[in-house]
Amino acid sequence: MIGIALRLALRGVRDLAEHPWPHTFACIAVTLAAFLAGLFLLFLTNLDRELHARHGQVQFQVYWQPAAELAGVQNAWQELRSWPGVESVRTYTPDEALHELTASLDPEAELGWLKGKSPLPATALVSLAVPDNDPDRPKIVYERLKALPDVAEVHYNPAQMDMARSWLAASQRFLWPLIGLLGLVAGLIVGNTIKLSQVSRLDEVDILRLVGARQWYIELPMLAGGAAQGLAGSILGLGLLKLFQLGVANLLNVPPLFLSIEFLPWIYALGLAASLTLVGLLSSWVAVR
Amino acid sequence: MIGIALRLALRGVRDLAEHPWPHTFACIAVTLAAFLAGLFLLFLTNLDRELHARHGQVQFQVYWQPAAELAGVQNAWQELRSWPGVESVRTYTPDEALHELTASLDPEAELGWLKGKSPLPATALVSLAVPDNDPDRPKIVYERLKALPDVAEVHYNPAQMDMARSWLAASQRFLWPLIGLLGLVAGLIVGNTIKLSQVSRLDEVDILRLVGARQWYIELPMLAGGAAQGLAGSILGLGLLKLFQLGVANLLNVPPLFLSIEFLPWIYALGLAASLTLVGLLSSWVAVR
Amino acid sequence: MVRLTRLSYNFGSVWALKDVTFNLGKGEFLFLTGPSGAGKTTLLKLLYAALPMSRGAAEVCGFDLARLHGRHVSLLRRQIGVVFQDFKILPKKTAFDNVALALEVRGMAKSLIERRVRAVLRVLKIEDKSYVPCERLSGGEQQRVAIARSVVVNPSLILADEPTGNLDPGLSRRLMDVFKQFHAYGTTIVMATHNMDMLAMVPSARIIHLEGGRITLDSSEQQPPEGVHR
Amino acid sequence: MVRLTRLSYNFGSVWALKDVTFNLGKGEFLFLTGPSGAGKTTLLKLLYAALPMSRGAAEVCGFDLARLHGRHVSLLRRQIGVVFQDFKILPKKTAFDNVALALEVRGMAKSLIERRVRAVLRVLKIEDKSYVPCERLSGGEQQRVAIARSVVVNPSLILADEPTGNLDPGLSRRLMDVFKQFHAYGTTIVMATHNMDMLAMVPSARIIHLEGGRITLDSSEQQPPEGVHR
Ligand SMILES: Nc1ncnc2c1ncn2[C@@H]1O[C@H](COP(=O)(O)OP(=O)(O)OP(=O)(O)O)[C@@H](O)[C@H]1O
Ligand SMILES: Nc1ncnc2c1ncn2[C@@H]1O[C@H](COP(=O)(O)OP(=O)(O)OP(=O)(O)O)[C@@H](O)[C@H]1O
Ligand SMILES: [Mg+2]
Ligand SMILES: [Mg+2]
Repeated sequence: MIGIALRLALRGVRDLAEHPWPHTFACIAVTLAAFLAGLFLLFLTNLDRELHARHGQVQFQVYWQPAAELAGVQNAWQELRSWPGVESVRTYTPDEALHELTASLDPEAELGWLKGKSPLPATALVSLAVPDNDPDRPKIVYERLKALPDVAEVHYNPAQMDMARSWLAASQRFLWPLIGLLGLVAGLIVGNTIKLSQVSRLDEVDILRLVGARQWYIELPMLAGGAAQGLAGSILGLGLLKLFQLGVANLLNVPPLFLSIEFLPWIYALGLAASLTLVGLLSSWVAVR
Repeated sequence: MIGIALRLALRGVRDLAEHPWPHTFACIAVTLAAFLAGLFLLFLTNLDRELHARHGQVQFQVYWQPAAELAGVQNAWQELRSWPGVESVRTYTPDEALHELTASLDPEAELGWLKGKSPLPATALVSLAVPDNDPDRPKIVYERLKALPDVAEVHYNPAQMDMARSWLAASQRFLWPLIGLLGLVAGLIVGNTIKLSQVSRLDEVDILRLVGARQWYIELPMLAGGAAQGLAGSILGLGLLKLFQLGVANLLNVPPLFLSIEFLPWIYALGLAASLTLVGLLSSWVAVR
Repeated sequence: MVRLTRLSYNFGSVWALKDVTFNLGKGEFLFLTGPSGAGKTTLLKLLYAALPMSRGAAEVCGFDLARLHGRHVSLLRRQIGVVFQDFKILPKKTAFDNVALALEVRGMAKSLIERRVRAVLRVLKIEDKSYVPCERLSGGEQQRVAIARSVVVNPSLILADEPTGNLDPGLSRRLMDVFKQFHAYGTTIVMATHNMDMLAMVPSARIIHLEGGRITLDSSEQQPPEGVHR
Repeated sequence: MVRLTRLSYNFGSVWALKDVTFNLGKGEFLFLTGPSGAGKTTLLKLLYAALPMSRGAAEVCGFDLARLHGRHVSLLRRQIGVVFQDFKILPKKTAFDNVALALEVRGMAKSLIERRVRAVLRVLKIEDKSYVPCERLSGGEQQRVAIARSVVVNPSLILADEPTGNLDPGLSRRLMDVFKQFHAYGTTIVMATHNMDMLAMVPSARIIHLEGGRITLDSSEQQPPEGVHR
């Protein structure tokens, strides 16, 4: 029984060669649909990752009093880095701050004479990750920063905090529906195309019926053929996508964007291939009926 | 001559009805490919617009001396708004600044007793648009801001400036190739599908040849049919896209994201429809050969 | 084997068969004649359930056609060998594969299939074209493939629709020999034909002449309708 | 009208025609006979340029087939009416449209097309099926549509491949009458057939018998090759 089923399935795949053109075209179309869907997914996942990385955090700008002892400040910096949630601390001594500021305005300015006499305070830019389950953390950290010795001011943009939260909420709300829509569209394209290519085999189905074949004897090879096309197409499409990703991976990874484009999480890729295969199977089934 | 050509073209469109299934499937597939391509374009154009809007500008934070006369400062604010390239100016009197700061930290704080005694300086947040053809504008504006009477400090983030410029450069470098790639893929899907559906008419082509039809007599109806499918599919696809856009237009347009999703620029939509129609035409031509 | 009672069939407003009634016993040889469009093909199609029953009653190989569906259709068809007027062979498959198909569908073992298909192709003189795709065969060769597929399954009922249309007189005679041989072993045969020479080759055969969907002549009419032929 | 000199044709290793040489004058009526697979269809296909010339020389209606390409193919075909062994009609189009197609391709005016198609369909007794899609016609009706399409264009050469395979004797006789009428008006006719009754119906016709791709009998052999028939 299983032997026969296997033989029939194999035959279905082999028989694709009997109508090479329709099935080649179909396979190309499936490949491209898979590629397009994958590209979209790639885009979305990378964007989401990037936005999470950029917005899921809050930055505090901490100003020390100009009169503060540099050694004490540097101790504080050291301590800061070990606080929970603190992802990075960028620090500027008064001289560094001055250098940074003026250099950015006029790279050729001669600043040696200002050394040690900077009018700017020592500052630190503290990046804090905001986990979904601890929305109060920024407030606590703000209080702690203010309580540090010699700290004059702590700035932070409360809107940024809200932004992070809304992005997270929005992406949760829209990313999955969007992926669903995408899958639906890609699935419909693939299904249509495979159904279209199976039309060339309907004569065969007719004849098989007329010589007394059972329904499953007719269907199994067609289903196997359709699934094979879906699978082959989606593997090729994902291959193309990988090549594309390798090609562009580091194109945007230049200062100051630092956007490195990563491949789809493998579970997405697997899901894509599996669902296109299923679509191929189903649409063949519809075609035979 | 033109009459005959027109009649043949019309017949080509009419004859689609003779193989309703392949052509319906093809039309659906074209619709979906157009929709998917349009969706991608929509995404890209909106993202680009958004990023241009957010990054194509530089913000200066101007601090007046705490001792400055408020009336003079307010005059300066008025003047600022008329400077070339200045898009918005958000101003804070010392009291407002204090209120803003404390309110964001502890909305319930009672601040009446601080009125008029704010330790903070008057500040203005100046947003400046940076046109591609005037990269030096931020520097000039910076100098002008510093030269305003009673201005203590002008902060600005030089990295932001670089970011804006790199985004512009990157989008110029990648957006069009990406759109081109997208067009190619959508075109291939559409072309393939239409070619596939025209396979069902190859018998007809054969017979026409055998009864002595000229090449153009055979080709014209096929080309017209293919073009009609491409056009119909892309119009339907764009219609779907418009519906989608109307559905989601204001979903993200909530504080603080303020992302309103706009439809494709009409020139893009027109280009999409035109190129898919062309693709339909060409792939029919390939199918007849 | 076949019992038809007031069988009628219409395509829309066209009545292709009207009140056709006859019984056919096991082992009978029946020629269906009649002008083009008389309804011969329609009658054969009804017999192997390629058209749905609409009016009247029909029993074929013990199956009541009016209450036949699903897998019973395929069971009925497995007892019947059909030569289609338009051949209905798969153009991309070889002659051998086309003939073997009818056996594969019945789940026969590969080696047995091989032997039987070869034998049938040899009898019909197309063994040298066994491995040529059917689209590359001449009209007569294709017709022989169709005939081979109908007889290879050792059916208890053969329905042949104009099986000699593309055959030369020599091959037609050979085909009739094959059919007569099956007939001798007890197979029931119904053959629709325009070729009057064929009728002469089976003098014992019954002849039913259709015209406009009605039986206008039945060579067994003298006998009681449900008589010796059962 | 037709001059063939040592014409040979092979499908891969199969030689379907070998050294076929004959001349056919304007207004001749030729029967091509021979067993199935003899090469009759192949010969006809070469004559209307559906197969490329490979060896030998051939001239049809003043066109040299070896140097024929592009639009000349369609010009040649417009002088020829062909009845294909497998009909080659469009199944989805009506009988009328199928026949009209041959005239439309030649750019004829609509009203004239209408008149001529009707007339031809009437002669072949399928005027009542004029507006039925061809896939719904019986075998013989389809064959008559194919015949109608070949003669409706008033060709100077008619090539008919087994045109009576699905016709009853009455219709076959009528077809021969139509062909004889065209013949009387000077049309050259080549008809491949297995039906020996047809031969008897045109006693003046020339008969060429093919076997294994070679001419084994030419009823005009006694006469000089380029003689009275031109
Ligand atoms: N699918 C169909 N739809 C509509 N009419 C049909 C269909 N099939 C057959 N007919 C009509 O039914 C009548 C009988 O057709 P049938 O095929 O049974 O004739 P037949 O006796 O086999 O003729 P032939 O000898 O030409 O094959 C014809 O008039 C035909 O046009
Ligand atoms: N496309 C093809 N490819 C390969 N072989 C072919 C092809 N067409 C025909 N043949 C072979 O060429 C030979 C002659 O075929 P042809 O169709 O000319 O025969 P025919 O005389 O018309 O026979 P019939 O009376 O059966 O129609 C046959 O052996 C056939 O198998
Ligand atoms: Mg029939
Ligand atoms: Mg032939």
